[in-house]
Amino acid sequence: MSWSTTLNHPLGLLDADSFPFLAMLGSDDSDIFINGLLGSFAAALVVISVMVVVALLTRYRAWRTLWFDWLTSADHKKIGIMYVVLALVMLVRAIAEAVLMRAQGAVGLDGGFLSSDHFAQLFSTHGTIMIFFMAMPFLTGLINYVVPLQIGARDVAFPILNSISLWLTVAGAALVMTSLVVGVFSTGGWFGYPPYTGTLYNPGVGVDYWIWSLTLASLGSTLTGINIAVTIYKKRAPGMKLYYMPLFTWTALCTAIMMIFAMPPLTVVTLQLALDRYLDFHFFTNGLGGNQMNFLNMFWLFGHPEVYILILPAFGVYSEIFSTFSGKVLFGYKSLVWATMSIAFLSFLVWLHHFFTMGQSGHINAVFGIASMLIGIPTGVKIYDWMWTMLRGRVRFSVPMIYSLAFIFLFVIGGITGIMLANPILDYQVHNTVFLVAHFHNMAVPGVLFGMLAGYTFWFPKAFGFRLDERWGRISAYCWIFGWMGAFFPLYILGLMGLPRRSVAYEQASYVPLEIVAFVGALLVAAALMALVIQLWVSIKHREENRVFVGDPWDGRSLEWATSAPPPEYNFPVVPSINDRDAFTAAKEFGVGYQEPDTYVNIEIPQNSAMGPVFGGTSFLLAFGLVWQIWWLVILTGLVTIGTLVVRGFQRDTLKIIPAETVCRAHRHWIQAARSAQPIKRSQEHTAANKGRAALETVEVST
Amino acid sequence: MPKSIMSVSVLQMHGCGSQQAVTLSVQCVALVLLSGCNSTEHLSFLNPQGPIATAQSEHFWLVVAILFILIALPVFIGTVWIAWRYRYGATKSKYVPRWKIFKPLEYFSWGIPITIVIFLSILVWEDTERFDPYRPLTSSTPATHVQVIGYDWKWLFVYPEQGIASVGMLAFPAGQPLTMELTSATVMQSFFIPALGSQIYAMGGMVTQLNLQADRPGRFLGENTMYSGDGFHQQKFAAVAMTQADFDAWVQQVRATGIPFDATALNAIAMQGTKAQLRTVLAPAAPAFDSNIYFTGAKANFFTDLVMSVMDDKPLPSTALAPAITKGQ
Amino acid sequence: MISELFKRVEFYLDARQNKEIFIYPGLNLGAEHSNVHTQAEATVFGFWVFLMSDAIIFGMAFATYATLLQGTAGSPGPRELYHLGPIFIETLLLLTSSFTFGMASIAMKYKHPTSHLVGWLLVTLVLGVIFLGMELDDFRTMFAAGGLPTQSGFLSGFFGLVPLHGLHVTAGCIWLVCMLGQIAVHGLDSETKLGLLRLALFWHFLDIVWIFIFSVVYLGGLA
Amino acid sequence: MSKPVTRIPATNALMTNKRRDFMSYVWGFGLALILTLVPFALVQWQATTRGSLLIIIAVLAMVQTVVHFRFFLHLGRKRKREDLLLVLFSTSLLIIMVAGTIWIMANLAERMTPI
Ligand code: HEA
Ligand code: HEA
Ligand code: CUA
Ligand SMILES: [Cu+2]
Repeated sequence: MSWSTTLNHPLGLLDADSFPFLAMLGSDDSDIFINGLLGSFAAALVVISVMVVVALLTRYRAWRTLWFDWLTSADHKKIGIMYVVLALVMLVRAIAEAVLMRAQGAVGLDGGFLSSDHFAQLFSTHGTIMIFFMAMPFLTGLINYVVPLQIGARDVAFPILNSISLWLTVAGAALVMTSLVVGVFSTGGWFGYPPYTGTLYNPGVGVDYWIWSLTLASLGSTLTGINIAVTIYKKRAPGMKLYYMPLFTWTALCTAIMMIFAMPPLTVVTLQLALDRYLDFHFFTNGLGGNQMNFLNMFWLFGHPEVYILILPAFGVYSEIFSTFSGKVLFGYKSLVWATMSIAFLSFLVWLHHFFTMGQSGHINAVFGIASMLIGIPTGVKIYDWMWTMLRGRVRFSVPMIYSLAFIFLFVIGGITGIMLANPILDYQVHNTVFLVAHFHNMAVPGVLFGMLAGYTFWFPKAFGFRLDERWGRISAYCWIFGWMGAFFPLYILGLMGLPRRSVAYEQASYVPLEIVAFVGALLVAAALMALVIQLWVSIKHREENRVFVGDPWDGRSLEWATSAPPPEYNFPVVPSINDRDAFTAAKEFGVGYQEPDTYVNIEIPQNSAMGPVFGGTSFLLAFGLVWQIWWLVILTGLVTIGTLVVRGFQRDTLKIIPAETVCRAHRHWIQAARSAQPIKRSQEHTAANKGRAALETVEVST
Repeated sequence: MPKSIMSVSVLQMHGCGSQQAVTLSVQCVALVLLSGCNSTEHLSFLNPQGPIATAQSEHFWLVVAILFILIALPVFIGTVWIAWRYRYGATKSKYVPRWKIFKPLEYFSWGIPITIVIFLSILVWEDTERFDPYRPLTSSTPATHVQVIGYDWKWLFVYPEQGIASVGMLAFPAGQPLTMELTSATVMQSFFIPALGSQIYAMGGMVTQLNLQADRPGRFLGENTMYSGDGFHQQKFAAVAMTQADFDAWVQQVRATGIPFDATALNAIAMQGTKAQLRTVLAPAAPAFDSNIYFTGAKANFFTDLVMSVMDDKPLPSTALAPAITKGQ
Repeated sequence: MISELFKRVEFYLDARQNKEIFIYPGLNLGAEHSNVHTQAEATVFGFWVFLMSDAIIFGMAFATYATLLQGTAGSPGPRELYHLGPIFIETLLLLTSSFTFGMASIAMKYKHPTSHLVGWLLVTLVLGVIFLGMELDDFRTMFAAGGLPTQSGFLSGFFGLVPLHGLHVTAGCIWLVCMLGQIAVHGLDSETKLGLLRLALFWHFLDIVWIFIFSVVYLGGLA
Repeated sequence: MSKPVTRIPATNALMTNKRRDFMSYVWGFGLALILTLVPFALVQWQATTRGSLLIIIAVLAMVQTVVHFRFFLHLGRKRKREDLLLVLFSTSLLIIMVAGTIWIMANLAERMTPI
């Protein structure tokens, strides 16, 4: 576009038709109207929620607090919480879409209420959001919150970079949300294969929204990966050997390494697609020497490691929970560590199993099929070692443990179907059917999300200082478990009955009963989410009697439990020194859990910085400008972004100091509370008596 | 007079009753669900209608049996038993909070999965090559040769040897191999007849191959499984295996009644739209004996010319199509 | 034997535990600041990790180029478009700039007068800019000969790879200017030193990428 | 090679270190020059067949990479071991990804060219 045309169209491609709401009003087709109504409703929800939030913030004069205490914060704990909040916001949208899709499925015999295009936008946004803007932020948030605490560090290695990663992810998420209000989203699914996503077949802005939101997310994740890996590698408390690290930290390390190496192929492949779309390159076109197969190849070079990026932190959570709630040390620690590392490495060797049916020769399929099955070995070791962890322990069936036990059952089923898919001969049959959809939801929900939910229940008291309501937690957990089974077991059978994924409607009456079961299951899942919200509400209401300031409500084993709940900004007044696994359990057993140090020192922590939010804002506008081809905006925000980096390079003195006295006062206060708190037995851990001090019960009992 | 197409479709059989004795009740329930017995079309490879699907079905049950009996069951029982026996408050079992390693259990944890994976790997290694979709099926009778082209949102089947083409119907003789070459005139698609066997992608400017066979006459669901746009879910077709005589009759029928496969026809096919929409465009010329659309005068070089034109991003050469003239050659 | 292997790996993994403190060549932060040293370790290690991630990006661009090599679709191919002469000179320029940056590192590490450091950095910058100019001229020649990226898969692969390196060099030059600015404003404080250290790694890394570009793309295309 | 640079170097150690660092760049520059000149010359004058040319170019590129890592980036067994491990690990993944891609795509291309 030349300068003159740019000036003629200061808003690029943007015009009144870009707003689906206006477009709907202009149309008299009833089908367009219904789908337009749904779309406008969703768009209105986005707009209204934003307005409500703005209004509330103004009403309670919370802007200052928000900006100084949260948005610009470089504290890993706050950043972690913001990641989780982002995940939850996005989750609401993605679940709503999931329920809509299942409702459509239930009435999808020869029709239904959704248009084909609308359905396609639903599965595309649902998949994109769930993977990139729900699961990834959720686990990144947990890692951010927990890992520095577990390794006895004051913060991550690069706090400001951490904030930038967060804001890049937020910008990506905001872009996806914007597509609801302005324009449309891609219909190409979460992996957007060309040439379908090329300009020839998809000239609109939908695919561009998808490309730039993914690019932002993948950049954010790469930086997060670097940050976490370096933190774990360089910032451990003195004495903490790699083999002393808690399992969650191990899985975080492996996940971080995978992010570092798996995100680049995604960045490359989306940018190449962008070049095809914007500058008429021929990377993936049908003609002129393009090679669409290479898109699949590179996408899955990222995509397969990605699914293990999702599952590994969940594995870490389960490891902590099995050990803590069995009141017992992890069985086979080294096996678990080596299994984690093997999974991470093997995950780079199997990407081809996502396109067994593209036509390559049998021996290639066989090699990658076998490589895929190999992953079953370390995964199995984990399952077995968790079982052995419970063996000879004392298992408490609290909410996190309910999730973990359900996880074992359902994950094994999902793993088995994974092994079946890894078998090329079988994959030729079930590829691209809803059998595959069942497989990956089996891994993503009982595998990843149950882990995230368990971790949420487990660490919530640490982060906010009070326990979550146990009863509503259980109700929610059972709804999740049975709802999930109802929603997805039918899909296995439907897949074997030949129903392709992404079908808005079907012609076989024999599908209907199972589709209805699946819809009911999805409703139960929605109920589970409601129960979760109620749980949060109830817990906040009763927060005073559920306070656990001392910080150790579950008789925890690793260092994050060795500080107050919530922890001080600097985590530990004195950096602990470690000489064993399960460092905090050891300390409690030696009776040195709550001791005062000899001296206190000044603590340096990073100052707040507006870098992150500024980066988020400019990169959002940059991406928005690219989507709508508003070139002046692109150039302007591009320059501001670079400028911010340059200016930051010139800054010095980015640390602030917390004086030793402040540290001392806070620490004494906490020790006082710990010493005066009644140590409670595990049978009382869900009662108001639990102030976060655990009684020593790990004594061998036999009969 | 050759049998009409209508009468051929009456031949479509109902395979469920005549299946080999199925004793396992689990399998039986699954079969009823899966085969779609209430419709005339076979939907699933679990009620296999050809050698490939049969092998896949056997493979499927073998793998399911191994994985569920050797892996899932022990884990399920073990987890329940352990979690209960070692619950908080239990008195009968020993509590050893520092018990963290026991070599035999470790060997077991690694050994069991390794053994099973080795076994499965042997299975995969041997069978993947054998069931390469490119591999022609051995048979005493010659293969029927069909060229498959994916359009938005319908499949075009070209019979180069017979000089005919169809949208919506893939007819072929039962009991002998069916050899297909596939390509796409548009986005990436995946061609799939579950009751007969493997699926394979069809891509622009490229040719993939697929070899299938039906054991006996029957009607099978055919589809595209790779999302391709608005009409994707309607991109279905009927794969119909016939006796040789019926097939010959069908070919004659198509030759006699099909519309010429010329530039007008091809332009209509290439437009985005489902089979039903295509019919409304071509309806004036198309006889209405069933819901499909048949063409005559398809040239043997059409397929290759089309692939090349997509590959070079050039219009189809005029020699690819017959000039719009004769009917039924 | 396996357990022996595990032990080895464990040993490597715990190399950090070794009491001996290693210092990056080119780094001299003043021994008294052990805090700064720990942070420097993390910063430089983090930058290494970033470079490795970037290496995968280049790897994918190379792999794409390789798969698109045959896709010339009737438009000009390597033999019509590549010219060895300018590439050879560009290679020498980059190589020399790596050497001059090395001299800058030495000047920084052994506390030569700041003017030496600045001088070497300026030479490096000039070499980098000349390289960029020549590369742009190459592209111009290619365009003139019909070698536009819109022409074929092969040319897309080329323009998805070589300019990617060029962009990195551009970023390196901008960064270098910023570092000169920081030296002017803050002198050689530890932050500036750390910045220069990372820039050095970046610069040498780009040189390695270039080895593969001239070998795979140009020499491979003309062999 | 000599011991790694330690925290508080003695003055004469400083001198030797400095000389060693300097020589490292000189050696690197010299070797790299040779390793560049040779393949360019071979290609310029088409010294052998295409096949062997390609092999020579590839081998020399590998060697030159090692030279750069060794002499410019100061990677070595006696130095920062973690960097070396990192680079080796990354290289192995890089090789898996690139070689895997080329293997798969070449096989596909072969099986999909229109007859
Ligand atoms: C992490 C990934 C993830 C998750 C969790 C889900 C969850 C769900 N998905 Fe999704 N889905 C995908 C990833 C995911 N999905 C992907 C990648 C696709 C493919 C898209 C494509 O085709 O390109 C897809 C496609 C997809 C389809 C389209 C199928 C088709 O192709 O025909 C459908 C249809 O019904 C569906 C349904 C559901 C349902 C009912 C759930 C439900 O299970 C919802 C479950 C509930 C939750 C997810 C909530 C979890 C809650 C928490 C974690 C709360 C934590 C709370 C607190 C801390 C307070 N999904
Ligand atoms: C968190 C996510 C997650 C996880 C953990 C997994 C785990 C596995 N996945 Fe899955 N997968 C996805 C998410 C996930 N997957 C997604 C999102 C897709 C589709 C994307 C799309 O197309 O949209 C997909 C698709 C997918 C395919 C492609 C299918 C196709 O497109 O046709 C394949 C094929 O091999 C596969 C295999 C496997 C295997 C072998 C495992 C293994 O890791 C499972 C290992 C676990 C066990 C085996 C169970 C426990 C083990 C034991 C108790 C021990 C004994 C076991 C043995 C000896 C076997 N997956
Ligand atoms: Cu070539 Cu698909
Ligand atoms: Cu996978």
